Amino acid sequence: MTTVFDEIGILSAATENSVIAEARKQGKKIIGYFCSYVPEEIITAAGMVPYRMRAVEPHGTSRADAYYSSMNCTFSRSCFDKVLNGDFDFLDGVIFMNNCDHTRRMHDNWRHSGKGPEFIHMLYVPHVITSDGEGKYREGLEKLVRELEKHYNVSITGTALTEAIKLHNKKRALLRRINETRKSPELPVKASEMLRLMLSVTAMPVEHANSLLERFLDALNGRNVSEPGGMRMMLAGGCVEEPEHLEMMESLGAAIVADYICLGSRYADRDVAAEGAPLSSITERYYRHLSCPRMMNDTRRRFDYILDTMKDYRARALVAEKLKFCMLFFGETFLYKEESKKHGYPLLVLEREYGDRTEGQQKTRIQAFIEQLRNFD
Amino acid sequence: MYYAGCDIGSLTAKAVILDDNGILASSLIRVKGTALRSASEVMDRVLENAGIRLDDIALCCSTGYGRFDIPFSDMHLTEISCHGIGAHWLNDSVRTIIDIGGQDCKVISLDDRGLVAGFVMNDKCAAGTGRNLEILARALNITIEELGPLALQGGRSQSIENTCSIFMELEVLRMYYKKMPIPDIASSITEAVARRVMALTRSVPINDSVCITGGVSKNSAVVAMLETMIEKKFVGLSHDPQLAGAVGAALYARQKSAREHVC
Amino acid sequence: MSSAEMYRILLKRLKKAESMTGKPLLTYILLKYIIPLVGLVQGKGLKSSLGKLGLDVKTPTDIKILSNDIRMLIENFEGLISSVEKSEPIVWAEWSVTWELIRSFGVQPVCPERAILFGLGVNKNYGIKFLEESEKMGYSNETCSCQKGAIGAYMLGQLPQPALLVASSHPCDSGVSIYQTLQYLTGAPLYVLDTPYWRTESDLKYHAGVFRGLIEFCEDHLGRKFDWDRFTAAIEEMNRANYYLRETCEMGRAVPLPYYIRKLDAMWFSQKESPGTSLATQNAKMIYDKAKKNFDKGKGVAKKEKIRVIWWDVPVGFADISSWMTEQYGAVVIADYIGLHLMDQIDTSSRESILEGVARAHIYHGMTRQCHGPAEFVTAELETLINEYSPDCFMFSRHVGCKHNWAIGKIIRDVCRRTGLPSLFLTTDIFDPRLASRQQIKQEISEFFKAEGLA
Amino acid sequence: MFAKRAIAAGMDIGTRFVKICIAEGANILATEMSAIDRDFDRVIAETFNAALKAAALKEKQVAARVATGFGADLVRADRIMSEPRCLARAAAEIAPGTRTIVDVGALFINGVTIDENGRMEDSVKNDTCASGSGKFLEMISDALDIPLSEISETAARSSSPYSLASTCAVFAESEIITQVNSGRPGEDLIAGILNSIAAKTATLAGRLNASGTLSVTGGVAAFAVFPGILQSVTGMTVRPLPLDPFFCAAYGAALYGAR
Ligand SMILES: Nc1ncnc2c1ncn2[C@@H]1O[C@H](COP(=O)(O)OP(=O)(O)O)[C@@H](O)[C@H]1O
Ligand SMILES: Nc1ncnc2c1ncn2[C@@H]1O[C@H](COP(=O)(O)OP(=O)(O)O)[C@@H](O)[C@H]1O
Ligand code: SF4
Ligand code: SF4
Ligand code: SF4
Repeated sequence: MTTVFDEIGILSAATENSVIAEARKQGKKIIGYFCSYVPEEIITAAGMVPYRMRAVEPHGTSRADAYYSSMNCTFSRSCFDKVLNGDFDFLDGVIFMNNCDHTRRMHDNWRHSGKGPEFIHMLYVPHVITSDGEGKYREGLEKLVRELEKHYNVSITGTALTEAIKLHNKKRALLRRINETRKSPELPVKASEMLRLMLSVTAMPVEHANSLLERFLDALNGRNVSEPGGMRMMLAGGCVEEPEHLEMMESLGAAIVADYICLGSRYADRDVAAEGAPLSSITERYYRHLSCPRMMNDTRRRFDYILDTMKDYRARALVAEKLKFCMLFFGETFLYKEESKKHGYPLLVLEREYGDRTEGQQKTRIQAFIEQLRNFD
Repeated sequence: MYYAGCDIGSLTAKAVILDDNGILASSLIRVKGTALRSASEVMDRVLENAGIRLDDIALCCSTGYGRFDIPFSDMHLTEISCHGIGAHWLNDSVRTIIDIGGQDCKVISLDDRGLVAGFVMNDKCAAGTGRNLEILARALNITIEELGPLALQGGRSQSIENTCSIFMELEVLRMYYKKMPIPDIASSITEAVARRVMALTRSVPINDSVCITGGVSKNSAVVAMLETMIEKKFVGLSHDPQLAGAVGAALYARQKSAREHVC
Repeated sequence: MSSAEMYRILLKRLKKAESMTGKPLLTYILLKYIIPLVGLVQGKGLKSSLGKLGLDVKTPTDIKILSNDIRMLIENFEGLISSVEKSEPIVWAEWSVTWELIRSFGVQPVCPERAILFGLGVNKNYGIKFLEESEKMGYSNETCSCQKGAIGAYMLGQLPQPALLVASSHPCDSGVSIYQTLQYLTGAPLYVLDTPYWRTESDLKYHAGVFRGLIEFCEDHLGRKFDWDRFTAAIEEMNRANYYLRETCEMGRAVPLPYYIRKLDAMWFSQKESPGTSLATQNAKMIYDKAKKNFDKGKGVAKKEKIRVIWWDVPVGFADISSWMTEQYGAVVIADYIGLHLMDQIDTSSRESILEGVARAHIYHGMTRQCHGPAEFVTAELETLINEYSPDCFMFSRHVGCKHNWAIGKIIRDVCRRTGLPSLFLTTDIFDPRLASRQQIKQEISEFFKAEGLA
Repeated sequence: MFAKRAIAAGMDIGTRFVKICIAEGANILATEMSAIDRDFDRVIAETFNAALKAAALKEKQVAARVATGFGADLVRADRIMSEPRCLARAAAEIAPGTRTIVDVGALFINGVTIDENGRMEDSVKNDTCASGSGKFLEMISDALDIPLSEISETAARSSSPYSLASTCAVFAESEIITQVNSGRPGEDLIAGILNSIAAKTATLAGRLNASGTLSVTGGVAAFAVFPGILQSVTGMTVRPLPLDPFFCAAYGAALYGAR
């Protein structure tokens, strides 16, 4: 009989999974969004389904390379190649934000290509966390709400937002409890399975996601996937979105117990305050949740999160990944080297390209790193 | 008791058999179609040299690219750890290893116990590897064995700018067509490949006693060029450096079985 | 390399150059007539290094402009070296930030991204050492060379320790990433001028507030009061210079082209070196007067103007390429990212109006104005130039650091295709000579002109 | 002073062959090709004289020499033009309306797109990691004792072409040599190499935003089977230009000389 692990295996591998297809049959609109500063609550409150954009089932980058170039991030190029290939035609709208040079230009290239959908929105998010900045971010969210209401002639009411906040807080709480289980010496869930779970629950209506998360949490008790000699490690990186890549690392003895990746524990960091005006609480949570390297005055908090999490989850080492040409995570991994010297934790930095299957040298690097850690035992 | 180490590289397969007091026999062949065929052939060869049979081997450890699917090996270890253990055993003063094989180039630093303290390796590019030397030698219609000695006779070498081996081949063709003396071209080649290797070592400290392993250690000109660039002499190893990986693997198998017996 | 050694070396040379260009007329005659006759090695050295800087010298006014530039550089370097020696605070400010604001605290600003330019100014290998130092620490070769240069220069002690850092969140990820790294390595506090994506009224209001925050931040951390009077005077001086520069650029529509782009590019730099002093305004006026004279007489800078070029994005570090193009093919550059000055006058009637004007200037600053925000900012400016400045072709240097430019290759190519404008796409690094050499770029440009039947 | 249409010589100095084309305006008078070896200057001179003889011309009648290709700067010529520009110029002359050309030579694949009024638009020069392996095809067919003239039928006989793993041409060679040593059937290897060259050509064409018909030139296009393989890999209609594939670049250079 299919377990919840088989279920997320199928859901995470599909660009348009069966739950999305079902929601569309019931007339629900699907809104794609790009990253962690776009509040899912607003989309849910509008009666639509938030769909975190991804590049699963990639076809390479040759079509996108006509717009981009060989000097651009392969995740953006693989994602845009799927756009040109029609893989995202099921979307009713897309919400971009000014996250990095490569994906903000996809907002331009998408409109230039003339591909649908009609509603292609750019949300402005400041690059700093300040009180003025929060006001500016709030202004951006109000504009997003107005334009959603106008384009789809729906009304995003206070009660709808409050209801959505409750549902999404539940989703985050479930994810946090699942993550907590990874502290136990008998590791109940692998990082590749967590990534498959995240790819699934960020591409379905929140109610469906919550029931899936509950079943997933139940399936964890008594489960033990840890292998003898497995090395407990933490994974940090930008667009780490390929479960097969994590499976390769796990097959070499890496027991990844914690992470700081966009589609990881950051997604469930802190709830939206239940009291107060809903849009203000949403603004406050999304603006001040654990940031990513685009926030220029929040570096120390990110590094402390990594130190505390490694202690909390008893991770022996940090594996940091960046995609070629990603300046945001290049700077971050550059500073991980300084941090690892200062705080004395072993660090392995890997540079990859999205969809790169020739993993010969990567395997040697990871296995040699683990052998090195075992020598110290 | 006999222990075996089997290093299936990208171009050559190496095997070594140890007994309790040292290296009993070794073998080296060019790789075959699959890792499995290379491993079985190189093992048959070394067993023959040692005059023993496969079941006499207590434990066998495999390493190198083809380390994973070898039925007769009991464990596998990366070539980085194996080169570390092997080189240290062959000369315990060694603290840094520059391993230049067919398809990769690694720099490994060891702590005083001979354990790997850090390493760096090239990504999937042929520049600064044994293959790089081979295609440049072919452009001059000379064999890889002749490249080293010829380069040592070479006088002023012309620097080859490009980092891609294919482009380097082009620059060599230009020199060749313009009748530059073969020894001078040969020394330009070894200088360029040595510079690629040095570019890799910049991020790893090369402390006092450093040795060179892998097949390119047989290229006397590359060895001499690297020594001038790192301003240090390579320390010698008591056995053929190209076999350092296989020796390390056999040692690991011996240590593993010693530990199993004890606990 | 002892600390700030680079600036001491350059200061010595600048002082010598100043003595030579002190009397414009005499130096003009020396360069024009005596050197070619007598073949003074020293003179030839000066001429070729001036040529490399693209400031080749044709008239006495050119020499006057050059001596003002040299004076501004000397003032700036002397200020820096004395701050280092007296260990007074130094503020690192990213190059699109208005330096007048920092100077109005009575402290010396330094632009870390320009360390590579000065390093290469000492000599080619001196500058390349900065790049190699950061590459040793893991920076790859397609990172922006001015960011890499800053890290390398600091690690080699060529950038004095900062009291605080002022960065801007635009135009690109390199800046967003490098200033977090510099803040970590130097330990100095960092203020970020967060820049909006568009240019609506509320965006400008928000950005003015960010500048007000900068003044408060500097007052707290430097423990010095902000001298509004000095700042206002500096802004008025800048307004005058910007007036002349904008008027000159408006004349770019004229055929033949009355101005010489390298002078306008040089103003983009010298406006930072010692802004607010009258020297920058004098230069702007001389450039304007020269262009106006040409404009009125219908005369061009090229003997026989044959090809009008739009050169994007930032001109390559080998500035002499544009003078080579003019001599070889009669090709003149109408505009590039930094030479096209479109600054508005800043209303200095109140502190509020000044801050809004400064915020607007920060957004409309050359190179950042085109690179941040949606692609429309890039294409709109290109289409205005195509419609109004009658170009014959378009060249895109595609500096490897600007990944956002690389990401809109087709959008820009489609503008050229739609308007039938022949286009050449290069691959360069504005400061790193190791990527595309001067020779390669000249070869590609010659082939382009011949193949398009322009030459 | 020159004849209405000056006589010009295009000299394509490839990594493997020198190709010379003498033309009067657009009309080809003679084409000569020979393998380059260490005696470079002699080979160039002999090939040039052979072309002159074939065109019954004296050297001074050739008004201009334009060199192209990897070794363009190693020969005496009035001007140098890059291969993509020469290919675009040749196509504009003999096959107007051509929009994309890929030239697959001994070591490199070059790509060029042309806009509707015949002007070169964008060119992808030798993208290192996607370098072609025409030369390596020769090497392997030599190791298998298969004459180059039989490459096409050999490839056609293959039922399961070998698929290459490594993207780097240098590593691809060692991979194939290992296969030769282990006795894999020659036709599978030859077909496998042709497929890998076609795949690399397709990625290059993709980066050129190529659509519609793809014209293919260069020595590898001389193998009759190659255009068909490229067609199945790219899904585009692939047609050689109406000229011997070896001489397209040289002809384009001659056209630049005639102007
Ligand atoms: N006798 C020799 N003289 C010079 N170089 C040699 C010799 N033998 C091997 N090599 C070099 O060593 C390389 C193979 O090294 P090796 O360590 O055996 O490769 P791997 O372990 O990766 O299979 C060849 O590419 C060649 O350049
Ligand atoms: N009859 C032939 N003889 C030799 N090579 C041929 C022949 N037919 C096709 N080829 C192919 O042509 C390639 C050389 O093509 P060419 O375009 O001349 O390369 P380049 O311009 O780099 O010299 C050879 O590597 C080979 O694969
Ligand atoms: S790293 Fe930051 S900007 Fe990039 S996708 Fe993740 S959250 Fe968005
Ligand atoms: S990996 Fe980096 S460059 Fe690529 S999309 Fe994510 S943040 Fe942007
Ligand atoms: S083709 Fe050149 S650059 Fe590419 S991997 Fe091979 S050697 Fe390196």
